Amino acid sequence: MQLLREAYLLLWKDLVLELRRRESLLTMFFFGTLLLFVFHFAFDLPPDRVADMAPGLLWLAFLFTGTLGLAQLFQAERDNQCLEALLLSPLDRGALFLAKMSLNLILMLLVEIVVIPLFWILFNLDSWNLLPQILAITLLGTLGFCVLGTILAAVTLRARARELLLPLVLFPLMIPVILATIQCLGAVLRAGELGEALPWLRLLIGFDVIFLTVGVLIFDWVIEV
Amino acid sequence: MVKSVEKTKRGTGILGALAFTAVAVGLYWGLVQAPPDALQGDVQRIMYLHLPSILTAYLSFFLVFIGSCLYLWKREKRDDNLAHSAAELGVLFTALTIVEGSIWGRPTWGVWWTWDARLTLTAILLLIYTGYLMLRSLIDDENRAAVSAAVLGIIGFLDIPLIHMSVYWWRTLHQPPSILRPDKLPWENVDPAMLAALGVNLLAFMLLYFYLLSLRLRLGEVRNEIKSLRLSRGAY
Amino acid sequence: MGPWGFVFLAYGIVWGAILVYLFSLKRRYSCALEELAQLRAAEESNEDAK
Amino acid sequence: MRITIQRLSKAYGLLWALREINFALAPGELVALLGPNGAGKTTLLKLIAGLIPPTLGTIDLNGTPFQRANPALREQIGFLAPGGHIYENLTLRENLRFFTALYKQSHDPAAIGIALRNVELLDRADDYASTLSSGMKCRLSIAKWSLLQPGLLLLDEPYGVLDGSGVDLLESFLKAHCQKGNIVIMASHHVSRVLNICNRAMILHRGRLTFNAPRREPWPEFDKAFGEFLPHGELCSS
Repeated sequence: MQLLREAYLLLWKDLVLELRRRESLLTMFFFGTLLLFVFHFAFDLPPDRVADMAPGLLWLAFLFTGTLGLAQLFQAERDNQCLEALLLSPLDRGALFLAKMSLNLILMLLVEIVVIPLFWILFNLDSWNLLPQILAITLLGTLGFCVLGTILAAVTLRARARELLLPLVLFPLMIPVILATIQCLGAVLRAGELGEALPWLRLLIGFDVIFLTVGVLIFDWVIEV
Repeated sequence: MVKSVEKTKRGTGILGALAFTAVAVGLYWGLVQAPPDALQGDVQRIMYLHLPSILTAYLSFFLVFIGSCLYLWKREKRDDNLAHSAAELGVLFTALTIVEGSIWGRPTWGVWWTWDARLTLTAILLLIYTGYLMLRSLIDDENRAAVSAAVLGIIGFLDIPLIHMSVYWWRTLHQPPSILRPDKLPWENVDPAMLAALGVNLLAFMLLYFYLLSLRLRLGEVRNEIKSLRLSRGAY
Repeated sequence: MGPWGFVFLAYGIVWGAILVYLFSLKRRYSCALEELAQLRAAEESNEDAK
Repeated sequence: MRITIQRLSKAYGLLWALREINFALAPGELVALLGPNGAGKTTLLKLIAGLIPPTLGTIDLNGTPFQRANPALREQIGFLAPGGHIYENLTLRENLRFFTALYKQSHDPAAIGIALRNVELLDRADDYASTLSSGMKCRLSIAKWSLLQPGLLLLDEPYGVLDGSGVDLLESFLKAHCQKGNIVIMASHHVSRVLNICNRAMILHRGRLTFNAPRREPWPEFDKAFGEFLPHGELCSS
């Protein structure tokens, strides 16, 4: 309980800061939208194939915007050595992990809630009734991304060239999430239901649970000064 | 202390001699003694390298995991040295596995590269542990580098089963698994001479692996010792 | 290239790479040992001076 | 609060920043930590605060070995870095509320108001911290630690940014803090100032503790030790 209270406190602080600085959310949002246009120019999607390619394209957009968010994640703590102030305090490091993870999750979800419908509009898809399921799957995938991404953002925090290093170590480890989410989304878009993609959903949930636990347990070492 | 150094040195020497004998025997068995495969012909002999090298790579990554856990727990430089050394060897053997797979694939499938589950998986492992080595080299503070790398070593290893599962499912959705099927164990319906060749080569790789590992560990130890000597002389 | 060509290519690359790695290890090791010996010698001469 | 430090050493890469520091402090001591630039003052403070791990040696707080993993001990240590450790885009009040909550103290709005009034910042309470000058930020930090009341307070050169009344504020806070049995260690270059309020002085020189004694008046030993690294005598104890 203490853990959650501390995490809530930190998250409140981060959200207030984000509302005032508007650094991450706006850039992430515009980048995500921009990517949709770039994809359109790059692939020149024929209308009948859009539905097949939608999961991959959407996830590519989310991966990039999410990485953008992760690179900014600890920025508020780097200014003025606030990370030091947090580490000095009796705060449980697991709470710091939960707070930062939730922050990136919230930012990414806000972007996704706009970008997914935008994708449907821009590429003339009419399967609007599937959006709730698609958002639910995206939520699970995004959770997996944020969980592992937050751990690795903290691991690379003190490395040189960390903005470049982060995707380098993150993306290979992310492959289960990428594959599972794309397969689930594809199944929903094709058949309107998960059907045989159910094991993928289980894998995704398993990934989320495993690394959420690992993150809370291991973050004390990760963030150590 | 000098005596124990001498002893480990002699131990490594014996291990090296054993390894190279085993490698020579393995070469003979693999290239001469074992019969060509009924389906694939002589190209199948690459398998005598392929399987042992991927197994040693997996062993490496397991050792990285063990070393990382021990380091986070006890903070002994020795454990970090183990993780670092094993990662380096693991990357080498993974890279070799990919090269062998590719060379084997060319006559078998007609292409150098295909998105076969095993090849893809090996490539991902290579990416993960190259990232591990890069992370180490990009952090200046030695303790930080060791801690960060240890965390990555643990996470990477925990992720391997998940990656394995996902890549395997992903491929089996699109095409039936190629030659190596998981439901058919490798030792069923196989010529005993081929099995023996595989066994000898596996032994040779293990011996060679531990020989290289002990050399690499000693290198790390000497480097640590140099650092501590420099420190004890210190500027002030 | 016949099947044996591929086999020898694979064996050549693998054992070549392992040998190269082995020699580079040995070289790095002997360099490190040399440095260590130099340091130790410097240490001793320092102590003698004291 | 008692603190015992034994054989504390820290190396950065191949250079020793601190070597074999030993000392013990009793409740109520206000220590002036002196030394030229690069002597290792900040390193020593950060080691005690647990912000960097020592290469060798131990720190005991109240008889318990200090481990960063122990939140109950972390709670006892404050570190005042002038200008730092403040969220620029939170208001002063929000900053204080956040940190008191972080230290699991009930954030009584009245107490926060009083703390702000004590450092003469009450009228700026709802401005963003980014609008403060560095001296005011230092005052805000003083307010923060006066609320949190750590058993051991470390300060890293607080005088540089404070004006006359700020210095008075700081000094009366530190004196009061020590009288409650807490320990204060303050690193500074303003020798005459810190010597006025401290009751013990330490001199770090090239990573070693070259002088450590309770204050006396007059103090020839100190002048001698201090003169060793300041041959020109621009600053002296009197």
